[in-house]
Amino acid sequence: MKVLEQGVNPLFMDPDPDNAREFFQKKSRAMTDKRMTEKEAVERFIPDGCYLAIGGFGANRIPTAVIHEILRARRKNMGFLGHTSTHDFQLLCAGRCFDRVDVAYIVGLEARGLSPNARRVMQSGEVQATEWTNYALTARLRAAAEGVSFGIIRTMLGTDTLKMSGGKVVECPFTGKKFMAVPAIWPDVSVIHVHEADIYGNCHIRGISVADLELARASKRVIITTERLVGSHAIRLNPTRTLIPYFLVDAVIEVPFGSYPGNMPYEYFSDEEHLALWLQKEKDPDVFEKFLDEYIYGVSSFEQYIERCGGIAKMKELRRREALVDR
Amino acid sequence: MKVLEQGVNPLFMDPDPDNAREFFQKKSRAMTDKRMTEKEAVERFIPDGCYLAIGGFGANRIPTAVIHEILRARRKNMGFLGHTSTHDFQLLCAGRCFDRVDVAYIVGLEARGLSPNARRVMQSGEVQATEWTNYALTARLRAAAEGVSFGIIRTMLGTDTLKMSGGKVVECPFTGKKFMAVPAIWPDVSVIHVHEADIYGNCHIRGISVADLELARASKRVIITTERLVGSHAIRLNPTRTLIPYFLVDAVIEVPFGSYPGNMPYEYFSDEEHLALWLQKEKDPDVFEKFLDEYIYGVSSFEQYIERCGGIAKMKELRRREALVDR
Amino acid sequence: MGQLYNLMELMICVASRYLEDGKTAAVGTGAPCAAAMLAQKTHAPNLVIFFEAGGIAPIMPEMPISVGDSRTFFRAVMAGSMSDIMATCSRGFVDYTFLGGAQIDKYGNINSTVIGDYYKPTVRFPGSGGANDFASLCWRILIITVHGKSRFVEKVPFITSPGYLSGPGAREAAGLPPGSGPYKIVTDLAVMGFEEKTKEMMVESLHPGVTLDKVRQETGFELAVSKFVQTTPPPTEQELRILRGEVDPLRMIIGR
Amino acid sequence: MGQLYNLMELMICVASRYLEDGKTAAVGTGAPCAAAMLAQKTHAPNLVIFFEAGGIAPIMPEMPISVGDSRTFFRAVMAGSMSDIMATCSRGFVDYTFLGGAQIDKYGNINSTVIGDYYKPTVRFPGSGGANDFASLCWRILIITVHGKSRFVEKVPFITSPGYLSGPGAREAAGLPPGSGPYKIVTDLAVMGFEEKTKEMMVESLHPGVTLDKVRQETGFELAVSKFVQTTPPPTEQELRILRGEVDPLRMIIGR
Repeated sequence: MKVLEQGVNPLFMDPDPDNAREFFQKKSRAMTDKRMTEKEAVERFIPDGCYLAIGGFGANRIPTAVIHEILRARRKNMGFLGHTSTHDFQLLCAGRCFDRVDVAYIVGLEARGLSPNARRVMQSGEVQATEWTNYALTARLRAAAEGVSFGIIRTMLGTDTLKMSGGKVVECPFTGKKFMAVPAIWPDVSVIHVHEADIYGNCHIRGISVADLELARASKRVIITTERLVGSHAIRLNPTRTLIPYFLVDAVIEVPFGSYPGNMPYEYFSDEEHLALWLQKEKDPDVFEKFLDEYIYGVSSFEQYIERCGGIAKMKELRRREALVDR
Repeated sequence: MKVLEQGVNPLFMDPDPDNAREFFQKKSRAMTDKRMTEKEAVERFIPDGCYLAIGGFGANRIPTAVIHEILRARRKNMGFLGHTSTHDFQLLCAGRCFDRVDVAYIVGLEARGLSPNARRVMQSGEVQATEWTNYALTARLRAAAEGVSFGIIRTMLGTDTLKMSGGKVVECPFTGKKFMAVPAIWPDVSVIHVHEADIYGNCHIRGISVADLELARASKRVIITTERLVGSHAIRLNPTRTLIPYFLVDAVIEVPFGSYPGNMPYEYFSDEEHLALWLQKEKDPDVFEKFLDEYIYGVSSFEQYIERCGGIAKMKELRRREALVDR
Repeated sequence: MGQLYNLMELMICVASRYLEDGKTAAVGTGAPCAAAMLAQKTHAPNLVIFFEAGGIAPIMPEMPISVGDSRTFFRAVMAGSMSDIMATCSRGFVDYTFLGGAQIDKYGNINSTVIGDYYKPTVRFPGSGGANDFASLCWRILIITVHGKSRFVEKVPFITSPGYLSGPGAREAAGLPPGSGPYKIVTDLAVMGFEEKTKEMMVESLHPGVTLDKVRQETGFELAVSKFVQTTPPPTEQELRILRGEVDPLRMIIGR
Repeated sequence: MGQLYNLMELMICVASRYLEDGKTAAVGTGAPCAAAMLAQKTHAPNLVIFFEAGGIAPIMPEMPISVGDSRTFFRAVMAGSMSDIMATCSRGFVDYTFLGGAQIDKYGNINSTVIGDYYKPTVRFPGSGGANDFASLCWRILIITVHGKSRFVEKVPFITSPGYLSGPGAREAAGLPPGSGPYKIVTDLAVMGFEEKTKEMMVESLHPGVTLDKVRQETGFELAVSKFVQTTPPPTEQELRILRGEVDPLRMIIGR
């Protein structure tokens, strides 16, 4: 395939679908009880150096409990898919967990501002980056989900985002027009927070799915955290709702308020005060270190973290915020 | 893009995404009441010679009322997307409506057997055909839905299906491996039967969506027939369920039992006796002609067709079959 | 023997034995679906069934008549889309597929498109449907068909779905996923596999009362024969009871 | 004048006027979203808003803080996926997009990635996010940003999202969809469009009390000037009342 132009930065993962097929051929299709704790899941499926992806959208429907556990387990030298990442990226930067990242959106928290610590990390030159866009990374996951080595899109063209990427510009064999070819990516492991799952890993998500349909299919291992476990009959009663089927999933962890301090659609809103506190504490590295000890390293479980952040009273307040009562 | 091998048959539609963009730029995004009759919809959106696609799966969730109207309107020289087509194809062959067809599955009715009349039509040499597979046609619609000129799959390779297609074998720019490139297809018009729609065309489908998500997005015009109309609040109350958003849709027609004699999941089962009657009557062209007059040409509306097929008593029986009572 | 079971029952029972427990299978309607359902109710309760139109792991109350009818996702784990099912096969998640076809050749290539000139065919068949896709993407291809000289030909006039194409290495050279290909062919006379080196069809077991000569008479090409040809174990009482009583009580398939 | 409205209010009100009724717009959070919501509540009640994470045509009870938070699909027509939203833009269904950015040059190219060496940047910004995608796929690009010599540069050191790239014909040559590109830039000083032939940024209207010299002082390159430079009509009482009372009562954006 004639390549007209290409990015200069490295691919962190192998784009060969046959290597992925070999892995998936061996993956169990058995409908077994996959419940475990965050600790077990990180222990078994998130080793040092693996390439990680996080579901949801930065500070919306994120698997906070598992990310905290990754920090407590002191994971290092990981690769990360910086796709629509905000608080998740901020957390992993706090733990200095990764040394390479595919970038679409990082260091920012959208309307909230930029993360001082994440910028320190990315400006240190210690993290290898390859540049993409949100759609380009979605398309890379989509190609992987389709079991092919590349996908075709019309973005990145003509920009430095392309020059600093690992993508290639190709000519369409039917129209002769230029398109962007982006390589498939099969992350070693992804962690996705959902509304409901059964013990086998069949999942429901309410509201936008962002790129989680593609992510769950592209990932070699999938860890699910769920607001609540439901019986399998609840899945089979309405199979139209299933977004992630069980055979993709390796671990299921029930974590109520699991997206806190992020927003969980239809459940609770984000804790903007707490997220603002992060940005403030990050300004001074020493202050930030104490902050991390207080909220993550010095905490034994996600439940304890919730307690330190205001416990059930705070959760009730965030539920009210989300429900938009009186509107 | 280096082409290693390619099919010899023609593309019936233009694969250039910029021509599709020009059309879609002009398409109205207004949320207006799109209700009309089958007659009006065929009159306005399904002219002689246009390229048509039908949603659902052959004899499951098909828009029978509109297909009957296409026959009564004596439409000719159309193009057809023969994707998972069974009774829909059988109907259009009965009306001799098309002269070119992209073939994935035609002339058959799955476990029910083959259509004698459809075979006569396809063996006459009067219909131009280009060969594909079900996934290849889904991928062509998917590429169109993504606004690019081609899609990448790993099927058709090495076969005569490829030789008699309009596809091309290309080399992956990342792995050097061979893949099948299939051209995007934007049908002029598609007709899709759904469970619920509002007057603007926002649609719910229960059960498998087959390729209708891709089809609705790829088609320049979309005609919806729906088992029932629902208020817009029913759509906005649970936007997660919306599969087809209103701005893709040009016409909304409420047609209870609209998939008859096909199956409508969760509503009514297919009328196997009636479908068997078709295969039997088709054996003798003269007998078949009378049969068509009795059930389609001599009938003024879909309601009247339902009456001739047993009316409400038959519908109740098919509901019972579908509901699997006592199981 | 004929009194104990008919040939369709024999084919379905024998075919079902090749589906392992805990594996995934993409099946069509008719005999393949019956074989998969029988396997679930006997030795492979954890067999996961996929249908091309979107159904995943249904609890089928009866035989579907279409791969897209409501039975194919009744109480299923997921009612998805064709795109998702085919993508799942493409990723290597589906272990078996189960196909039929008008004609088959010694490399397991299937014709279900035309006989005669493509542009003015003597006989037009449905075409690939999802068969070419499954035969390209699933790991192991199983085929159920009745034997006969006109069906088992040296080279099919039209390759709709890929077997081993022109022989060893041909699938890989064409770009098809390595390690995939035809596995077993179950007919009314015998079970055939494929010779490791040549990729040619090879008789592995003869059904009760069937001779190798009979199979050769009904085959349009030179059949290889395994060193260890066996007699196919006939359907067990349990297999027949479940097939007739639970899988196909309306005799939609076994009544043919 | 300054007492009647602040500069953020001015930018939002002016920007909102460029969104036509019955069109579609893909917007981000902050000022762009405020402008779109204001347009809906004034002259463009049928403006259809898309959010990159999947929300389509929500009835927003308040300003979203994230393009993926629950407000972006509250009582929406559809809560879909990023893939579907971007594909919809790619098909040509989205008329406007609304972007910000750290730096912009005379061809409307935006930098939101780095300042300094890419591999050891002086300043690391978030990167494209969905901005490059929207700037590539939507028909008309609107930009809201504050004026300043360091923001308005001759050539951005890093093109994150495409404007007219190197000038006339460059977008098409790169493979971007014909007919798309930067449309208007609204700052705290003026509104700029792009000169038809040269595709260079051109002053079209000056905000009340702002001189052309002032704009030039705050711009790092030679600005073209329209033959028909006007004075930007100031925010109307109605615009301000709705912006303050209904769009951003918590002053999340206009309070900055």
